[in-house]
Amino acid sequence: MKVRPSLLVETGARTMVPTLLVVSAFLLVVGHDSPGGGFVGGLLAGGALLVVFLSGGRAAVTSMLPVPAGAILGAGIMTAVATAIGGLVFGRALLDAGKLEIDAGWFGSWSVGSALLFDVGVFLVVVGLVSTVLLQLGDPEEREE
Amino acid sequence: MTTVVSLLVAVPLVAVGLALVLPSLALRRAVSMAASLASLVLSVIVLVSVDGGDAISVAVGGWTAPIGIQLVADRFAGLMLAVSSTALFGVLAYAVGQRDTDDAFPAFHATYHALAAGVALAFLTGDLFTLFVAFEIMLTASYVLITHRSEAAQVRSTMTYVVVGLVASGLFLIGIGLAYAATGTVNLIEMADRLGDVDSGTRAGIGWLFFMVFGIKAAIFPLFFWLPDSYPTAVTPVTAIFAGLLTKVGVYAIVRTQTLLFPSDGPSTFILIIAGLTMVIGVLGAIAQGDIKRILSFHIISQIGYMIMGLGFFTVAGLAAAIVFIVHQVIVKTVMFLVGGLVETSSGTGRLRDVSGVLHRYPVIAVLFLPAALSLAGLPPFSGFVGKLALVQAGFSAGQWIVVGVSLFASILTLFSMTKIWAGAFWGSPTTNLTRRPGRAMVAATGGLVAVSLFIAFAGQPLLEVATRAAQDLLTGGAVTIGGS
Amino acid sequence: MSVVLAVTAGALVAAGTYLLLQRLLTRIVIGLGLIAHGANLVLLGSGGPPAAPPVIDGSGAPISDPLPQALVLTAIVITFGVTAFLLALAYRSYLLTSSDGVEDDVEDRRIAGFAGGGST
Amino acid sequence: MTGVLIFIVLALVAAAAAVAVTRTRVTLGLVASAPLAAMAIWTAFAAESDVLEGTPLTGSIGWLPTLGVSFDIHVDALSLVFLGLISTIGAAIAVYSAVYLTDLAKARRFLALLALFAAAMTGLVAVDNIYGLFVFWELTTITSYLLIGFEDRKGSARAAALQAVLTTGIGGLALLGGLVLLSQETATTSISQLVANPPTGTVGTVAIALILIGAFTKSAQVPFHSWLPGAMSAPTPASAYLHSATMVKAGIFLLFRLSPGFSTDPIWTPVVVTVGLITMVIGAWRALRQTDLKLLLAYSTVSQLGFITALTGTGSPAMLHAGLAVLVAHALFKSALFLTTGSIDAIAGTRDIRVLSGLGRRRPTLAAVGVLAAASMAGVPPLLGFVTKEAAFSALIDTGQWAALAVVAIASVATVAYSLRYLWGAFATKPPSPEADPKGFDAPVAPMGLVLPPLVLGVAGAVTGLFPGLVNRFVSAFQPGKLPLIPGWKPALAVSAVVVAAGVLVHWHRDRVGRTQDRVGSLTRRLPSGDRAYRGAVALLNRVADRTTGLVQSGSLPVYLSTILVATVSVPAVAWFSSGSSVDLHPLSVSVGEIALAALVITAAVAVTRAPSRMVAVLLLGAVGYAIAGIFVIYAAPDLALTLLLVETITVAIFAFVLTKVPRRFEQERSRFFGRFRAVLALGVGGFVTAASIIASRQRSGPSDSEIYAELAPTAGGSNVVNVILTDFRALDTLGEITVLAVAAIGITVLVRGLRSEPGEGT
Repeated sequence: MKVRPSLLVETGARTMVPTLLVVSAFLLVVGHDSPGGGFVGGLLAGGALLVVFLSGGRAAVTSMLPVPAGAILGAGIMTAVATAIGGLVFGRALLDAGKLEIDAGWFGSWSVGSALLFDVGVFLVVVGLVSTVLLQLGDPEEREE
Repeated sequence: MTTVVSLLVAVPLVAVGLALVLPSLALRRAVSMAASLASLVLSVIVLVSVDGGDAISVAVGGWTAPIGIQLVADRFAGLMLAVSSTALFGVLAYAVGQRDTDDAFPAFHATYHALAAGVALAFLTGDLFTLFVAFEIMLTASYVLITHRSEAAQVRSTMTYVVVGLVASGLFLIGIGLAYAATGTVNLIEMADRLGDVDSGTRAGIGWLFFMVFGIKAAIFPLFFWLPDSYPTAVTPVTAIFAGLLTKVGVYAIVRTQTLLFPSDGPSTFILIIAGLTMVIGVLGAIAQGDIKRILSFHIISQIGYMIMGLGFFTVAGLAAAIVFIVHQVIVKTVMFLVGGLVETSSGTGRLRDVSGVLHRYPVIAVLFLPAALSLAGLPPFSGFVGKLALVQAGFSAGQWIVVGVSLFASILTLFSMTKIWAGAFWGSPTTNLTRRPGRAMVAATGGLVAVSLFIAFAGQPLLEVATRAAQDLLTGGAVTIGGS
Repeated sequence: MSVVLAVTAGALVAAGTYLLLQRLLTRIVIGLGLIAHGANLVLLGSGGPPAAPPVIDGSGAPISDPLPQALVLTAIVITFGVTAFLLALAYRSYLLTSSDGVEDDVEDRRIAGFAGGGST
Repeated sequence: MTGVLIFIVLALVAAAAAVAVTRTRVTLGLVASAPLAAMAIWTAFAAESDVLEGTPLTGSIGWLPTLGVSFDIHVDALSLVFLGLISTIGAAIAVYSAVYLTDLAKARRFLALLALFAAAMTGLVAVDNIYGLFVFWELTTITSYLLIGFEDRKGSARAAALQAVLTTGIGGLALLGGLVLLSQETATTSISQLVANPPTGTVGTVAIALILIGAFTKSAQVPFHSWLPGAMSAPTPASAYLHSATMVKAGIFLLFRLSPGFSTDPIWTPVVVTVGLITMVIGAWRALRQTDLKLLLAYSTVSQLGFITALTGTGSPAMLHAGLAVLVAHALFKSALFLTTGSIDAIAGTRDIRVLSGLGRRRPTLAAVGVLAAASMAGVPPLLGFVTKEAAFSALIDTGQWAALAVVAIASVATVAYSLRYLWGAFATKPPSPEADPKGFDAPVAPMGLVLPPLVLGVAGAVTGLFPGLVNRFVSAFQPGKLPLIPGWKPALAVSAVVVAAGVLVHWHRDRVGRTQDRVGSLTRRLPSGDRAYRGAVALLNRVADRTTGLVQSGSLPVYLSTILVATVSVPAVAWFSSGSSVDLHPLSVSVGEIALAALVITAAVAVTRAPSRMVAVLLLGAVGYAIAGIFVIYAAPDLALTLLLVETITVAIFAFVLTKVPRRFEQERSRFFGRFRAVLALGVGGFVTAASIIASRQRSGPSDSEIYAELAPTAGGSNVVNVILTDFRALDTLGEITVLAVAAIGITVLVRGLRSEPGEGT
């Protein structure tokens, strides 16, 4: 299946991708209270990458990622592990959730828990995995030895 | 102490993260070795602590069980952690000493510590689903490690290995579903309690399903076929740590679930039959092989039979013997594969047909091989003898003459195949392919583990005592309660 | 668990098993996917009959058992990761052997050949 | 006192390590023999204490008290006899070996093994704990394996070592089984207590039978004897040590130890006496036919071991006394003869009787040693061999064992004959024969080191013959008895005289005897022999191993998976349904939507199995996933539904990428039969899952743990309970899960890009 991005696909992608990314970020943040969360958010962001890949190929995905996929994975794991041992550092249990209250004026009062940070780690790992898959398995012919 | 137990899971995970982001190999090596050493020290601290007092229970996230996940370090888990982190450290030292393993595969250290994290979590978790997750971490890491060289042989063997592993995972998940359906909990202690209300048929069905599912991982008869086809194709450090640890995690899971969830009040004939067949078919497989690593792979299976036999007696003595045997096997099996690797390094082959006379060219390899091989064959005064004698005595006390006779028969066959390696590879005129002197670091790492195996024999009595207390905990289920620490 | 769900799970596992016992890795991967679906349904069904979604909205209506849902979610994502790995394996296998078939172990066949008295 | 002994044993172990770095031959011999010499001196001192009056030296080193394993030292008169032999003969052989083995590296390795072996043997005879004894027993097995296979570049040496280790190894396991039985039956692990209160009943008899198997294999009794002649491929000093004073005597030692108590068991006396006598006769018969001096000595050893074994059978003090005396004599003359043979080999380059000629005239000293030792073996006065054999005859006559006496006498005739054959073969000047190789005559003069040790041992046999009190002091402390040089005009003397005369006659007519032996040999060739049984067993074992492995280890993934699935499902299924769980299908609350989606899922799943091409199969898999997402919606699981939809979409995309490389259509599967089996198996597994799920879920008696989650979720700061579980209550699972994902990503990178890449790296 040779990917031949048409103009239509490209235009579609150009409008779709930002939307998908915003929705994915939204799902990540609201996950604690309504359907969503790190997995769903990460997978949706992965879906956005898929769209990018289909329209622009590997190069487009690479240019869109700020860092290599391996670093995203590492950062995700580190974030999650850091929140996990955060509890230990503060003399509590492993993975004990902490909380930070933010009063943001007319935006309302938000409480950012370590659970959200943890979910960000999850999000990053999922994104890292999907981008690895796309970069490695997508369009394999390009890399014939 | 709860912090220390938590760290046993956290340290390897931190190492995974660091190994993924650190840019240079030297840094990765340093972090990796440091993390492995830290785990070793921590696990010994935990073992000493739980043996001296009560089991340690950690409510992860501050949520007491059954709301949150409970980590439980009792004597059995403590012993397994201590011995497995020793093996993990030794093999890591060997791999770093070998240089080409992690040089050719930059993510080796991340994957290796993921494996270590999975193993530690499997030993510590008091939660059935977390056990599943632990298995998945460990297995996925093992899938990656075994493909390491991704040549045709690895890919082919990895297929068998991965597919069988995934089938087992699927069945495990179904088992969890059934257990949750019947009891409404995944916390092991809570489940043990509630299984009392479940009718005997359902309990037996779920119990045997878990036995068989873990049996695939533990490589018991007739579920072991995948093992000898896949293990030998990996690079030496990978095969060695698989051989030392992975099947034993399966055995651990069997022992844990069978004693806690599905206790039997007398010897289990079915388990003993499985044990006997595993010993004999495994060792016959070893005799049929002509390659060092394949011979050793079949021995893994055969020796699993001994452990299962100890469980099958369902007595304190039997279980204690099984635990001692597991502890000894983790080290000795790891060492044997490392020595096999040294032979391969020196000659470029592990085929007995193609290499001989190692004793004359590189006597140090022979000196490392002998105590390990004799230990494997259960000869005194080496570590295997302690476990074997304990098993034989326990079997006779339980009146199980036949299976004990079978185990003695299997052990002479084990000796036979050890002499096959010795006479084939070490004796004889040195072959011309013996040209590469194995590196000092590799020899030192192997030697260190040989020393540990000798130490296990030397400290056989304290080990037996700890194992007996661990077995009492397991059979009376008294040591751990929900939420307690 | 509802009989419908149990039958569906069983059918998925059966179809998966059927595909699993073949030599083509693509079929095997699909089979494993079906078995994973079946297992997920068993796990989901173990929570009992459905009720309201487990999102607390203050209405106080009874909610579905959330724990199996969380466990299934974990299982789905793990399966996703491992399936991707298996596909990479199939791809590699094809690069190496121009087939995604799972061949028999060479060494085993050699020994079986000894036993049968045949030469290999 | 025992502390010193422990120190000496440790010194032997240290010596084993030390010789590995020793650079000269002289220090080599010194380092290896010094601890043994010290032990000999220690034995002499110990004899001056109360040991010979019946007060054993004791001490203890614990090892595994839980299992009853400890090294309780118990040195009594019997131990002292063995310690004396181990140390004096060992020291002589250590000196000899340092000269005999011309290659320094070999000599180092050999003496290291010899020292370890001596240490093991010392422990064996000095402990009172059955498991302690077993530990040393197996150590002698291991070290003797390495010694027998010492010339490991020769295939014959490797094969002989294997035969020895397997035979004695099986015996060792039988012994272990017997010892465990014994200790559990009698609740003690002390040998002296066991002898004081021997086991009774069937279990006791079974235990004793197992122990006897152990002793017989070690002491090369028929039918386990055939490893011993094979073990002659070891360097001659090793043979001299292993087969005169030590390894083979370990089994005999055990018989001596246990006989005073265990001979009350109904099987002990008949079995031990019969086996011993048969071995004595067969060994002697075979010895008469040998043309290799060393093999002659090997069969002679088998025969003598049978003799001693038979003497331990009745448990009567007189017999045991005579037996131990014979053992001492045998150790001295046999080690001297082996060493002499080694010297002959070193001088003449051969041990073949048909080749050697005229050596006696050229090497008179060596010949004298040979004569001294062989005469002792033949029982010629005034040597120790004569004195002790007289004691044995007397004991047999006094206890009225006429049948046994007759057998022993006949075998003794053969002993005299093969002793003469040895001397004639080694030293006589014979008419030139076609095989004769004259090169041996010009061999260099043997160094003193090759003559002195056998000379010392031979002279020791003469001195102790003249002054038998030296030996009897020890032997009679074990069991009372007399050992006179001049027995007086007793029937035993007449027996000796007849035996010697007949033996000379047999040697005189050696050609005729040889022809008779060949005729008998051709008749008995078809009879089962120990050697053939061993070969047959090993061949059978290899065949069974190949067959079994070929059968179970098919190498085929579908076969493996079928076996695994059948086993994993049928075992719980049988357990489940055999205990009569009833399937209860009552209240079913099913929605129409659920049925419709279920039908969709099942249809798509079945269609996948029939899909003609990979792409169709993948799309159908996606359809299954979407339909299941629908079921998730019905089951009020919005997070699951969302997740699955996204996962399925991405999965299908990945499949599509990969499938671009693989042929579109499925290749035909090969076997039709297997297809049908597959369907049956699939239905079985699926049926099990369905039935088990239904039954298991009817078992729930109380609410699940999740009841609490709804209450706690708000306090944990979230209202989506599933998400709170994933990120808080059970965040550890999630942490594990993302580790799996990261590792999978690493794996994908490695598989696709090869090793030299970071995960996700790529351009």
